[in-house]
Amino acid sequence: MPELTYIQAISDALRQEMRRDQRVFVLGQDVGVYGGAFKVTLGFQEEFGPWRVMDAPLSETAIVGGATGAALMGLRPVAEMQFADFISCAWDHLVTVAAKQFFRGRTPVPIVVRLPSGGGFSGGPFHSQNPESSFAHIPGLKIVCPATPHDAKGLLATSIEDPNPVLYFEHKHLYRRIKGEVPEERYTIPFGQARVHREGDDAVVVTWGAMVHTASDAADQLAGEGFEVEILDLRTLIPWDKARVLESVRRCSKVLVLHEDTRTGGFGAEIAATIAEEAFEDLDAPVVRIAAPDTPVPFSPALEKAFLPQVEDVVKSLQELAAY
Amino acid sequence: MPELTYIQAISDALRQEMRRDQRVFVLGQDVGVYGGAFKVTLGFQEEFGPWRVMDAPLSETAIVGGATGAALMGLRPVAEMQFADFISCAWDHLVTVAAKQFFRGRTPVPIVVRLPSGGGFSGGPFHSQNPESSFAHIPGLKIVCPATPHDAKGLLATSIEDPNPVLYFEHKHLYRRIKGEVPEERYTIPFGQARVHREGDDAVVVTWGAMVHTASDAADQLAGEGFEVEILDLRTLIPWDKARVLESVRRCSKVLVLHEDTRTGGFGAEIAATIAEEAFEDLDAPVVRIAAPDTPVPFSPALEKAFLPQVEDVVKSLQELAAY
Amino acid sequence: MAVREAEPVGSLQEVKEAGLDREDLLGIYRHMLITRAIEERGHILYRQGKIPGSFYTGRGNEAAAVGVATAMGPNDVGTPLHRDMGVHITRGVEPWRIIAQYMGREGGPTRGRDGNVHMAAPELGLHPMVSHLPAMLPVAVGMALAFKIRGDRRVALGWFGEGSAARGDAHESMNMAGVRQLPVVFICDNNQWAYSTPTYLGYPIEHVADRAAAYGFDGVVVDGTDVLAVYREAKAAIEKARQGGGPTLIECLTLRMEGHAVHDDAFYVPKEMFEQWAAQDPIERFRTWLRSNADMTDDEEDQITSVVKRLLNDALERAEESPLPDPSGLEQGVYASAEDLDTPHHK
Amino acid sequence: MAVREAEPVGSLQEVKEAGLDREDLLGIYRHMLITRAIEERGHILYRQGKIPGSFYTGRGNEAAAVGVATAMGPNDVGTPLHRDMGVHITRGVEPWRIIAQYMGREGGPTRGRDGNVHMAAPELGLHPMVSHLPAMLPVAVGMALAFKIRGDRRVALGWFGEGSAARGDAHESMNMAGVRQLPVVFICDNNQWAYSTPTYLGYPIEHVADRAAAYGFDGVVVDGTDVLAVYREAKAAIEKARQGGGPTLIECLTLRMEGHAVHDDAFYVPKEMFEQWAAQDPIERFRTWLRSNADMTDDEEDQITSVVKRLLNDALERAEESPLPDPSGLEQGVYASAEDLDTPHHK
Ligand SMILES: Cc1ncc(C[n+]2csc(CCOP(=O)(O)OP(=O)(O)O)c2C)c(N)n1
Ligand SMILES: Cc1ncc(C[n+]2csc(CCOP(=O)(O)OP(=O)(O)O)c2C)c(N)n1
Ligand SMILES: [Mg+2]
Ligand SMILES: [Mg+2]
Repeated sequence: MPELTYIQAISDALRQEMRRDQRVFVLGQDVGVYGGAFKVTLGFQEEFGPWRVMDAPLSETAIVGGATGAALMGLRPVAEMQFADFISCAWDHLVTVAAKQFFRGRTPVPIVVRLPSGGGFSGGPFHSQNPESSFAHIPGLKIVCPATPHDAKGLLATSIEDPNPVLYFEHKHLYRRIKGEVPEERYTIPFGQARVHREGDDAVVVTWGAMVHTASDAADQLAGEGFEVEILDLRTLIPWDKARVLESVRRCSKVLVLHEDTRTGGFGAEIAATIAEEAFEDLDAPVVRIAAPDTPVPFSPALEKAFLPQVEDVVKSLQELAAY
Repeated sequence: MPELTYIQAISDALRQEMRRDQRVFVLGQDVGVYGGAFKVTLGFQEEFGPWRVMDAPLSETAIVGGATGAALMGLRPVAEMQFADFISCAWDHLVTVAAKQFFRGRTPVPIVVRLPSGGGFSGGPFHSQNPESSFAHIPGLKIVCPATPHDAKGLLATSIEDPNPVLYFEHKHLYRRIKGEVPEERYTIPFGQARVHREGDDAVVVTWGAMVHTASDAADQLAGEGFEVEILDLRTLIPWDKARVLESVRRCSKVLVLHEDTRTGGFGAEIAATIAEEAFEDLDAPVVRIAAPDTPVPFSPALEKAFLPQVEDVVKSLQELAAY
Repeated sequence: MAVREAEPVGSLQEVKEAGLDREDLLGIYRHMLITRAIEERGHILYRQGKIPGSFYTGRGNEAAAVGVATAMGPNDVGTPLHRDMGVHITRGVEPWRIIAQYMGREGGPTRGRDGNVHMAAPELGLHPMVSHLPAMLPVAVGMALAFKIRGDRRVALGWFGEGSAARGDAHESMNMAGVRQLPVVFICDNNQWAYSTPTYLGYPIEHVADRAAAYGFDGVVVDGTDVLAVYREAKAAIEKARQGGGPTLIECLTLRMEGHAVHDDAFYVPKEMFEQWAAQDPIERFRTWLRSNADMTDDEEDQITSVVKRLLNDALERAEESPLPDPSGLEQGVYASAEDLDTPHHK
Repeated sequence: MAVREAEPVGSLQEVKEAGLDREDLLGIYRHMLITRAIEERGHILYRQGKIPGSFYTGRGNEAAAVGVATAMGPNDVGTPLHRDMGVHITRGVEPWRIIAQYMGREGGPTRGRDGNVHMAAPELGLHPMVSHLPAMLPVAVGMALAFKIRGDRRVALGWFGEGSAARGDAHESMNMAGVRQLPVVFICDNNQWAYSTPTYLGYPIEHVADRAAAYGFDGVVVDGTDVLAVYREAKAAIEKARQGGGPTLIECLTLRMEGHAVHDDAFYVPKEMFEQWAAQDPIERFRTWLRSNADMTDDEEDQITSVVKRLLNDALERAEESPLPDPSGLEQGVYASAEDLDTPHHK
């Protein structure tokens, strides 16, 4: 099986879907000759032509609204945002039109919006955000956040196949940092199934995206101390694998919810609240949350490091849980 | 002290602020001759002229972005959305510009956006939403949700005075349904201080907006059964009165978090998660949440009733807590 | 590419050349009558407390809506708005379903999930509006994009009001359509008021259609009370788009003959304005034309009138028989499953 | 109200009539040199790893930025973008603070909270751009609205690129400004590329300025490499706005002489295009003009060059002395308190 970076896995998966399904097309700024801001679609226009790999004007609303219209006519648009941050310019179209259309008219809106997200490289307040929590609150949208090349590929195929609007958050900081084995043949990964990134029985960390790797490093450190931490990678937030999370909570009795998005009202609150409500009797300690502080993402490396949850923060929190 | 409806209190407060402070002006669709979709600014244009009560084109982005610009130049804009639902069209301007401007440039953005929100009158999916949770997740914004005429007035004054972007959610279903004594003179109510709507020691309901009254009806029913429920009206979500909530939780040991917005990722999750983390040892039962189901707000009365949390739902949940 | 003001329509001969025979003309008249009748009936039902929420009509816009819809091809699609009941009627949405929609019944196109004219008939090429205006324009452009990508000879129509022309969605969609010369026709229902806002507070130029020049395509202003002129202009624009000629912006000038919605008495509209436009009521105007140009007889008129009356009575009866939706299904309807894609428009 | 193409600037006499004396001219030249020097220095620092994140320059846009900023009155305000370093320089932002900003130091205008040219100098009338383009246009319109409400004789300037002209924000802001005839001037930095996107994929008409007609005000296209022509047009538009004459849209035509940002080699820009525009480099062009029309001497040139060099060296030194921001203050900076309102621009 070839080893691919996370971004290669995304690119390969998208190409594969476009080859097998004529209805799939790509719409976004600079996706054509330039191959997209992160080069995910490099070479695509040569293979699929200018209409299936379409450079759009600087118009997030027209891109997402246009994708919705094309989907209603039977195509399978994959829209690209240059940075997840810019999806704020199409918020209304996702929330008002795409998310509610099936509920109202029973016409499915099978669109995928690819959203390069996350910090870690001094992108500053507008090129580093993780806006998945905002969308996870909107009924009608599905939220996908792969953490590995293997999941990135399988979940993209599932996203394109899904008959609903899917927001596919790809973490920029993983693009070239994470490699892994990825089958060449097509495969899908069902939504709503968490992945056990690491096994353990002493505590469970529930997380997703780049934080899976942060948690993993922290768990490795603690393994030396004889404290075995399970890491559950949710992979999709909507739907999220509540059953699997509760199972782990029951077994481990201590739980840390970790995410890179800001804390207040982040999706971690939903997970923690659910655990507190449904596994109350199984908890040996309070459900702890670690997340970014409630500020915009700062630019300066000194500040950004303080903003992003670090391995040390996770280690410390797990040690406190261990001692509880 | 005169008895005013909730909407009269808002209107009076706004007029009073405009009289005392030349910098305050109103911007929105049909706010002039028509007096606004709900007539809050009826007669204002005659008193303050067409520039301080300015009819805007159908342009939420220009309204909110324009308010931001005017605020940066020292004015105190109060923007009106016809329905809170339409703020989705200005999401980007609140989240990207207004919320982050002070953090980045240290220039305060003292704007208020008035947002008639909430369901209960067959407004359907686009005229009934409670989008406060989405905004409560965005650092830099403040979120105000009055439940009584007295608070509506005092909190509006505070909102206008506050040097930050404030989203003032006024619940449409309370407009003419709720009356109360409102002092004629100006007063402010500090943000971040919950109000005890009803006293009790057996359980606490943490809620805001129209649900305060739903909770109140439920508590009245249970009082007959000898179960005394405290109702905490948060009044503002950002900042929220964590200290007061934790105090009540410690005293009552049972807690129900109630809101009208949809459940998953709603602000109730933040409150429940915080309680579960910080008052874990004081809980005699899981923190229970009641909220609308994860669907758009349906139009048909039969469906809307099933969507909105009802007094019976709250009673049932409190009875379960009592029995826990 | 300056904006063009369309000539009024003259003789039967001219109309025949535009592709309408006498049957078609009587059909158009019937559609306009049904359109008005449904909205008038809705008004009564609303006052009787049988329609929850609010209630909007398109009185004065019947010719604009029916004229455009008549010009659409069978496989064309559109996203009509709250003044465009005539589009639904012309495309064949059954009146009883509309009344059921008004009433929040299971039999309405949204099964009580949404109200008013927020309704879909995808099998007839119609997709439901959202309240947020004019968010359906980018959607219509996306439909046109799908046709272009697939090489379908189909056209998408997107409606908007002169008020909502101010919103960014109008701009982004027209710009993208212009850049890509997509087969889309933009229809502006210019009824001179956006809620209480007059045109001069909404846009600073003479015609909304003037803006077509900013997007590299043609604009035309047509008298929206002249159903045949509307038809002619829409037909020309639609066929141009179908031939690869790109978008057109058609502005149909009318007056909103009632308040913004049922709660609004429109005190802010000058009385003379109502009087002036009442004198060119689109239905009466077309009736007169049919009598003098197409020899519509008393018998024919009576027959149409009674057909419409019967239709409406049946519709009301059937709508009232339709149950209120069952709340137990509410939460299941948010996400589509694979089978839901198994419809003609998703092939 | 068709778009007007501005004449190039001729003699010193003409320029004097436009209000610039010889000192002013040398000042403009110095500002252009500083602008370029800062960005060139930034480039080097970036390659040395001293600037984190990404890095953008406005090479080729120096005349457009400096020309417009020179025309602003002392109390006018603006929201310049990532190609408009010249505006910051002309308004008096100290170079060391800009380099500190690049480097994420405490001494930068955003104290390390933001990077690049995302910076504010409210005391100089400049407000920080956000990345989301062109979101600062509605903000600029709101500033103009404040002036109108208060009766201030001030003007707001809003910048945007030809690429971001496609976004709804451009439309909503121009429409509202047109309806209310607000004292705002829209400056389009048309550098012919939006990242890799050429103009014909961004908008379907000849000039962005053509769109002014859609909003009821004047549009003008000016050669953005001719600093004096830019100045003249900006001055006229600003004074017109100040007199109550409403908005103007000025399109400054240039070429983006580097990649979109430092990581982009601009392979998609035809070589001949770069060559052609290199031949009309704005700084060289103005230098030649100054030599032949204002008798700029070798001495004067040398002196300016060395002043700029010294300024840059000092700036770098001072920026490097500035500490990295202290993370402990991060969470306190999100919400303003009452005292933060106690600034001149909030009176
Ligand atoms: C984005 C948005 N803002 C506000 C409203 C509230 N609203 C409903 S209809 C209307 C006026 C629309 O005017 P116009 O576009 O001319 O259409 P008309 O109703 O006159 O047909 C307004 C402001 C809305 N529907 N959408
Ligand atoms: C809303 C939004 N979408 C996407 C981007 C990413 N982006 C940054 S600059 C740019 C090109 C902008 O082109 P133009 O407006 O012509 O300005 P230029 O960079 O050429 O000066 C793009 C697409 C952005 N900044 N904002
Ligand atoms: Mg109108
Ligand atoms: Mg450009």
